[in-house]
Amino acid sequence: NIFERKAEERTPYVRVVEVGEDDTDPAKWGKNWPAQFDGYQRTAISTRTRFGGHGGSEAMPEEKLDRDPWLRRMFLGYAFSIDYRDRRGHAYMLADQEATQRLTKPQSGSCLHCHASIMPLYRKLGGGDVFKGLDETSKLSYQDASKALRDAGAAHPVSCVDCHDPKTMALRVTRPGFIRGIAALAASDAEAPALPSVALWRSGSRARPYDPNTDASRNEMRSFVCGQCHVEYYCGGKMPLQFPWGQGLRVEQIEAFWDATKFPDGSAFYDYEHKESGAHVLKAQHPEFELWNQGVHARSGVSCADCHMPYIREGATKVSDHWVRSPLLNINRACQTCHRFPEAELSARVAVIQQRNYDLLERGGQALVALLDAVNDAKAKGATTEQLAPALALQRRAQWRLDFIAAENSMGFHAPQEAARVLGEAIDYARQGQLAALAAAGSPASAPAQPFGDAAHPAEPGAAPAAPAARKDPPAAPSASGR
Amino acid sequence: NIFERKAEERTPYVRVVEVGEDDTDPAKWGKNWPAQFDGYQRTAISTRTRFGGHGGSEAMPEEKLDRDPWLRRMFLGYAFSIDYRDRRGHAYMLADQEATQRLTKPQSGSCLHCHASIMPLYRKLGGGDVFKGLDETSKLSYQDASKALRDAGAAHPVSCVDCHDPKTMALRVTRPGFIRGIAALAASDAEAPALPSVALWRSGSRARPYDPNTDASRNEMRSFVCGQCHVEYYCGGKMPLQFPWGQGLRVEQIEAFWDATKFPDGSAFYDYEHKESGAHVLKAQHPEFELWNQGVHARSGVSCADCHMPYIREGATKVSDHWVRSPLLNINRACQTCHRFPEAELSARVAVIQQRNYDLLERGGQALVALLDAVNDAKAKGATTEQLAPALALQRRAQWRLDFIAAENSMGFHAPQEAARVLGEAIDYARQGQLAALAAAGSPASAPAQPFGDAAHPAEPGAAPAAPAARKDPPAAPSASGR
Amino acid sequence: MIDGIVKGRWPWVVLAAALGVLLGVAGFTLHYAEGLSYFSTDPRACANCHIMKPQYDGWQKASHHAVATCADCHLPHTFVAKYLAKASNGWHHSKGFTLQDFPEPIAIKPENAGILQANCLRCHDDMVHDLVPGAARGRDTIACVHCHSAVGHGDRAGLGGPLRDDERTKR
Ligand code: HEC
Ligand code: HEC
Ligand code: HEC
Ligand code: HEC
Ligand code: HEC
Ligand code: HEC
Ligand code: HEC
Ligand code: HEC
Ligand code: HEC
Ligand code: HEC
Ligand code: HEC
Ligand code: HEC
Ligand code: HEC
Ligand code: HEC
Ligand SMILES: [Ca+2]
Ligand SMILES: [Ca+2]
Repeated sequence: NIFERKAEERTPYVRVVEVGEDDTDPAKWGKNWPAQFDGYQRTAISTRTRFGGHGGSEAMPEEKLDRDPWLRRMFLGYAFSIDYRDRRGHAYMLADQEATQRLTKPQSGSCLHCHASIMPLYRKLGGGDVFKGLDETSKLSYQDASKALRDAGAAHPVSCVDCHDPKTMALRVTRPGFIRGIAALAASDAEAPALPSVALWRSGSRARPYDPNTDASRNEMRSFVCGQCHVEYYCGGKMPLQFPWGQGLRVEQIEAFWDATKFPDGSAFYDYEHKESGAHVLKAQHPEFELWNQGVHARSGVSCADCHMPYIREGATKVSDHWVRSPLLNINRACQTCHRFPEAELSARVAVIQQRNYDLLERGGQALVALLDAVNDAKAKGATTEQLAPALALQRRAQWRLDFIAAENSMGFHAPQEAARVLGEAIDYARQGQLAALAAAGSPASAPAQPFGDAAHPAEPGAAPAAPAARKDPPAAPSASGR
Repeated sequence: NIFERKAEERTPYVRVVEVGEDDTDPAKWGKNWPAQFDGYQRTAISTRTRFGGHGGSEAMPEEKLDRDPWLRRMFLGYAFSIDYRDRRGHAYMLADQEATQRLTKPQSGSCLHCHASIMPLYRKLGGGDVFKGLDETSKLSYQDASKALRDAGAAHPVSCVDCHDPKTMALRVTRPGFIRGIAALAASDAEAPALPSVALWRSGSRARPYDPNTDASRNEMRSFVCGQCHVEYYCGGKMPLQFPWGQGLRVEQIEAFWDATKFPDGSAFYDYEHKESGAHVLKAQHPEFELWNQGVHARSGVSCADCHMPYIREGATKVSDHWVRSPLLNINRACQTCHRFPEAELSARVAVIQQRNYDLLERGGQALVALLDAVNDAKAKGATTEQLAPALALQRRAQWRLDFIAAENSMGFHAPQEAARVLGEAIDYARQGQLAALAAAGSPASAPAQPFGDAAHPAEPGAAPAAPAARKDPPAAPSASGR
Repeated sequence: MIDGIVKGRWPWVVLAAALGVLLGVAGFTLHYAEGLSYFSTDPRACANCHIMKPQYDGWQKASHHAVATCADCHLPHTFVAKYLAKASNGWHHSKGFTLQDFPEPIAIKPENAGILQANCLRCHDDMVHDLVPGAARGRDTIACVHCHSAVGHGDRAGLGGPLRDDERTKR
């Protein structure tokens, strides 16, 4: 009856130890919540699926660069061309970061935002202000930051305290990068159909910035805790860590954000200069949160945790499976409660979606390689930088879209049609770039002054149906008139 | 009021007149089943949605060619370039066919297969054998066939008898084109995940061909009756009407079928010679049934009738809405019975899907126009037919894919990711063709001897996940190993 | 929400119930359509309304039909609240049934979703008591039906309703 329930809510768990904000060691929390800790530890078990988990040896995940050689070519001039592997379980996030050869190039301390349980260090460096703390780490080299982390106490991968309030165990986000990014998104007028609390906040006074920890619904928090890390970012040394959401979460909105970004010294933002072509290009990193937002699952309120941390029966009770992993290892729990189809049918659906996405991705890879060859060819023929400018601009767009889907880790599943649309654009820009390079090399082709799709089709899928450019007076809404 | 409603529950429908195989006049059936007849008659009401229904004047549907000028360019040399409009309700199918300017070019009697209630004529011409009857009509001109139809009795659009067995009212398919086509599909080894009865038949002795009227489930029949007409076809005068399903239902499988088809005179099959480029190209017509088969709705057993003929509650009984129309005019019945989301949310989902598809389609249109320009340019520069051969081969592939999605009437909704994949390929082939034309014009570019995507990626999404070409020893199935 | 029914909605519900009795037509309907069978928990009582038939049919095929009846899931189980909810639903049902003015497919109303959630918990508290505070009840709850919407009726059963007026008048 109600009175019991009220009581229950006050004391949900019997705790054998108290845990606090500085307890980054999951083992201590595990004394109170052994089931979740047990699952958490399992993230050290190596698993694999066709596109997910990690292949390779037990020692190190498979090298993505060997699997898809065009990736290495795309990344030439950037650390990712040295070492870029499959991800694996949360337990490895710190170790794998320390081990990557990318560290042979200077990396900033910002990396730790997503690879360690780092909040105590942020508080320390920021004198209590975690935002200041984050900005401080960006000034440190990765090595110094990681040393500072160890000096401040033991270094752990993502831990309980990063997602849970130690007092109530309620979900919360701790990462300053996410809190800044999502607030900027809310402040913009970009559509966010999958985030009801943003619409709610916008309809209010907007007196104070959107704050996920107070404004978001619990269901949204079940995705936001993941959005602290599974997102596109900049974390080089030139400025503090940034989540580029100020104009929206779609690929072209993020591109527009980066295109408008300036470095502190006033120069135009870019991630690296492509070693062969000299183009100033962007690098996309694991935009799971951004792509998920474009899919029908997100619109339906299906959260990351629903699929990656489904409830699991523990004797008489059930708990969230903290063995965060590919849902394909867990279809009965991750999918079948909502989809009443046989396990084989559900995995076949994923296989079809991922195969289509993989085929388009490879097609895009070929197109990009053709573009790079054409540029080299044009240079050999003595094309000038001005002549090559259109080709290089197109390379930047093509690569951005291609990398966005290649770096995203669901092989298109999180939003199948959107991922295919992005790849379709990538292919078009790559081929247009190839044509532009030929033009520069002195072929009869005249490079499209303004590549198609610029202003012509800003493509606002999220927005209300606007009239298709070409169609005359379309009806505002479905209507039926007597004849 | 309640008394009536209570009564309704007990009384099933009683026949006031007998109906038989030769009763093509729906009015007569309407005496027995007034509710369905009432709905059927409403298909004469003009409706419109953003992409569906028909725009234009009340008199005639909008001219698609004016809306998307690149369509006219694509069809140059074919009747479709003269007149190609939006579809509208079933009531108009015969009238619109008689009215189309396409008839100024010679058309075959095969057209009537899908535009009139024609079975009695087939029986007459075939001496009882409807297959023979169909083949006979293909030898007649459209005008003669339509005259024969009128002589044989009144001419009606699709009517009750075309989908219903007059004795039992059970669904049945009558069209020889469909019966041949689906049997050929079953006889092939192409995947058909949305058609369980085909898998069942294949597992049997295969002694007799697959017969939809005996082998298909009732649920499949709810789509097959539509598949009699909403499909890709050939119905010119050189050979009888054909549904090209002998190698499968996916766009590249149908392409392979046409590529392997020979005309009776032994020459290679094509629909028309493109007036500008001279390429021998294919024409895709309304492949609703084929695209639907690639979507998750089909896999989930959601039939055409579920969305286009949803049940209406008539007091205590329910009837299938025979006002066959866009489900967007009908979301509460067509969608909400399965999707527990507000009407506004569901139409927003469709709007997003259709907008993405429309944007990619326009992008493809631009790419095709660029290809055609490049070919003209190369010809002006005196490129030979041999030199242009690769470019024209690529035009055929690009146009086929572009037209497949342009002619399909759901603006991508029936299978959003698949439609986007097809458009992505169309764009790639169009741009590759543009490059090949430049090469022919004597540019430094060397045209890809064998365009990417040929053998490299036969793309069998429907099939069981094969290892991605590039990836080394992928696990047969998801696996988890202790560390 | 269940607290709501007990405290917050007291006056409203009583009024509704009173009206229901006063309004001849509604009172008559309630009687004729076995609305009084509200005070029984026999599922067939609910199915007395053809409008409930899809749900009744669905329930018979769904996982719970051996273990739970309509009332077990849709009516509150504290004595007072139970009969008040019956009065309120009775009012809605007979009004809706008589005037045919309800939106279709029928969708559960928030207050009834609250009752439903409470009933899931009534039987399954052990199963879910470990969930974080607010996980199962309170303002920020995640409804059990977010994942288990099929337990009561299998796949959604409702019908889309009759032709709208704007559809009928067309010719
Ligand atoms: C509807 C279910 C669903 C939702 C919701 C979902 N995912 Fe996924 N996710 C998948 C599937 C299926 C895969 C593909 C797994 C594979 O290929 O083995 C995947 C893959 C991934 C991967 C790669 C996993 C691996 O084993 O390599 C990551 C990381 C990921 N998702 C993160 C997220 C994040 C973060 C969110 C929320 C923003 C999210 N997912 C939402 C189903 C989901
Ligand atoms: C603090 C940062 C952080 C947070 C928070 C986080 N992740 Fe991760 N996640 C990572 C990193 C880093 C990796 C890669 C680890 C490696 O490869 O060494 C990873 C890996 C994964 C993988 C791949 C596992 C595998 O076996 O291949 C999945 C799936 C995943 N995360 C999902 C999630 C979900 C779902 C959430 C939220 C419930 C989440 N992550 C929260 C940083 C984070
Ligand atoms: C915004 C969060 C975030 C930041 C900042 C971040 N990472 Fe990661 N990192 C992730 C996530 C999530 C994954 C797992 C998904 C994946 O592998 O794509 C990951 C995976 C990795 C991996 C394993 C897979 C691979 O790429 O080989 C390495 C190594 C890695 N990160 C290194 C770094 C380094 C070095 C930096 C700093 C330059 C950094 N990370 C900054 C979130 C982040
Ligand atoms: C990457 C984020 C993340 C990390 C790290 C994490 N959790 Fe959770 N935890 C979740 C999510 C998401 C839920 C579901 C909460 C909800 O539904 O409101 C959850 C739920 C819980 C619950 C509530 C009961 C249940 O199982 O649903 C407990 C207790 C819990 N976690 C303990 C822990 C402990 C102990 C650790 C460290 C060993 C930990 N969590 C680490 C994300 C995380
Ligand atoms: C909490 C509920 C829930 C879970 C868990 C869930 N789904 Fe879904 N799924 C949905 C909803 C809702 C839709 C949107 C269509 C609809 O309304 O039914 C959907 C749509 C889909 C679609 C079609 C849309 C698309 O993106 O192609 C596929 C395929 C799919 N889900 C597969 C999966 C798989 C595989 C998993 C597990 C990894 C999964 N789903 C987990 C609720 C869920
Ligand atoms: C899951 C629901 C669903 C299923 C199943 C479905 N359709 Fe559709 N169909 C739609 C929607 C939504 C549209 C877009 C209507 C619009 O744009 O107004 C559409 C559009 C169409 C159109 C154009 C309608 C118009 O008003 O112009 C035709 C023709 C069509 N479908 C035929 C079919 C056929 C034949 C099948 C089965 C092989 C089928 N559909 C299966 C939902 C469905
Ligand atoms: C005998 C051939 C035939 C059959 C069978 C058939 N259709 Fe059609 N359908 C047509 C033709 C022809 C048109 C276009 C009529 C016109 O534009 O004059 C059409 C038009 C439509 C439209 C567009 C209506 C509008 O208002 O724009 C829809 C939707 C549609 N059909 C769906 C279906 C469905 C669903 C089925 C099966 C239940 C079906 N059709 C069966 C031939 C057929
Ligand atoms: C296999 C079935 C089939 C055959 C054969 C067929 N049609 Fe159609 N036709 C349809 C369907 C279905 C539609 C409605 C969908 C659409 O408009 O794309 C349609 C629409 C039309 C329309 C109205 C829309 C438009 O294209 O302007 C005309 C006119 C038409 N057909 C003429 C013809 C002629 C002439 C022939 C013979 C050369 C023919 N049809 C053969 C099925 C068929
Ligand atoms: C294009 C195909 C098509 C045409 C033409 C057609 N019907 Fe139907 N009819 C259907 C489908 C599909 C159903 C649903 C049958 C099922 O679910 O088994 C149906 C169902 C029925 C039913 C069963 C009760 C119900 O409503 O579900 C009756 C009676 C009926 N139709 C009468 C008619 C009459 C009378 C006509 C002519 C005025 C007609 N039909 C024309 C496709 C058609
Ligand atoms: C008879 C049931 C049924 C009907 C009717 C139905 N759907 Fe679905 N829908 C499904 C199923 C099943 C899925 C696959 C995902 C899942 O399992 O929930 C799905 C998936 C979807 C998806 C995601 C997959 C995709 O293709 O993008 C959308 C969007 C969708 N439906 C919209 C609609 C709309 C709009 C209508 C009405 C025009 C409709 N549905 C009618 C059952 C139905
Ligand atoms: C095991 C619990 C359970 C039982 C027993 C049960 N229901 Fe339900 N009922 C549900 C759930 C769950 C829903 C869906 C609620 C939602 O969609 O949020 C529902 C929804 C409904 C709805 C709203 C319409 C709809 O389809 O969503 C009606 C009406 C309904 N039930 C009537 C009944 C009737 C009548 C009975 C007895 C024959 C019954 N229920 C038995 C759990 C149950
Ligand atoms: C007098 C006829 C009738 C009877 C008897 C009946 N219902 Fe209903 N029911 C309706 C109507 C009409 C609606 C739609 C009312 C509305 O949406 O306003 C409805 C709606 C519902 C809903 C969902 C709508 C809501 O208000 O949340 C539930 C749940 C429900 N009924 C359960 C039951 C149960 C349980 C019983 C038996 C104890 C029952 N019904 C008996 C006619 C009836
Ligand atoms: C009258 C008591 C009762 C009510 C009310 C009830 N259940 Fe159950 N439920 C049971 C019993 C008994 C079982 C069988 C348990 C077993 O076999 O271990 C069960 C089984 C289940 C199962 C597992 C079998 C399945 O269907 O997947 C789920 C999930 C479940 N219930 C969820 C719910 C939800 C959600 C609600 C509310 C919408 C609910 N239950 C309402 C008694 C109830
Ligand atoms: C986010 C999705 C989700 C939500 C929300 C959810 N469940 Fe579950 N539930 C599951 C999954 C997944 C399982 C299967 C666990 C397993 O098989 O190990 C499950 C299992 C169960 C079972 C046991 C089933 C069995 O096999 O015996 C019951 C009972 C149950 N849930 C009831 C509830 C109740 C009551 C609520 C609301 C408080 C609820 N669930 C909310 C996903 C969910
Ligand atoms: Ca980046
Ligand atoms: Ca054709």
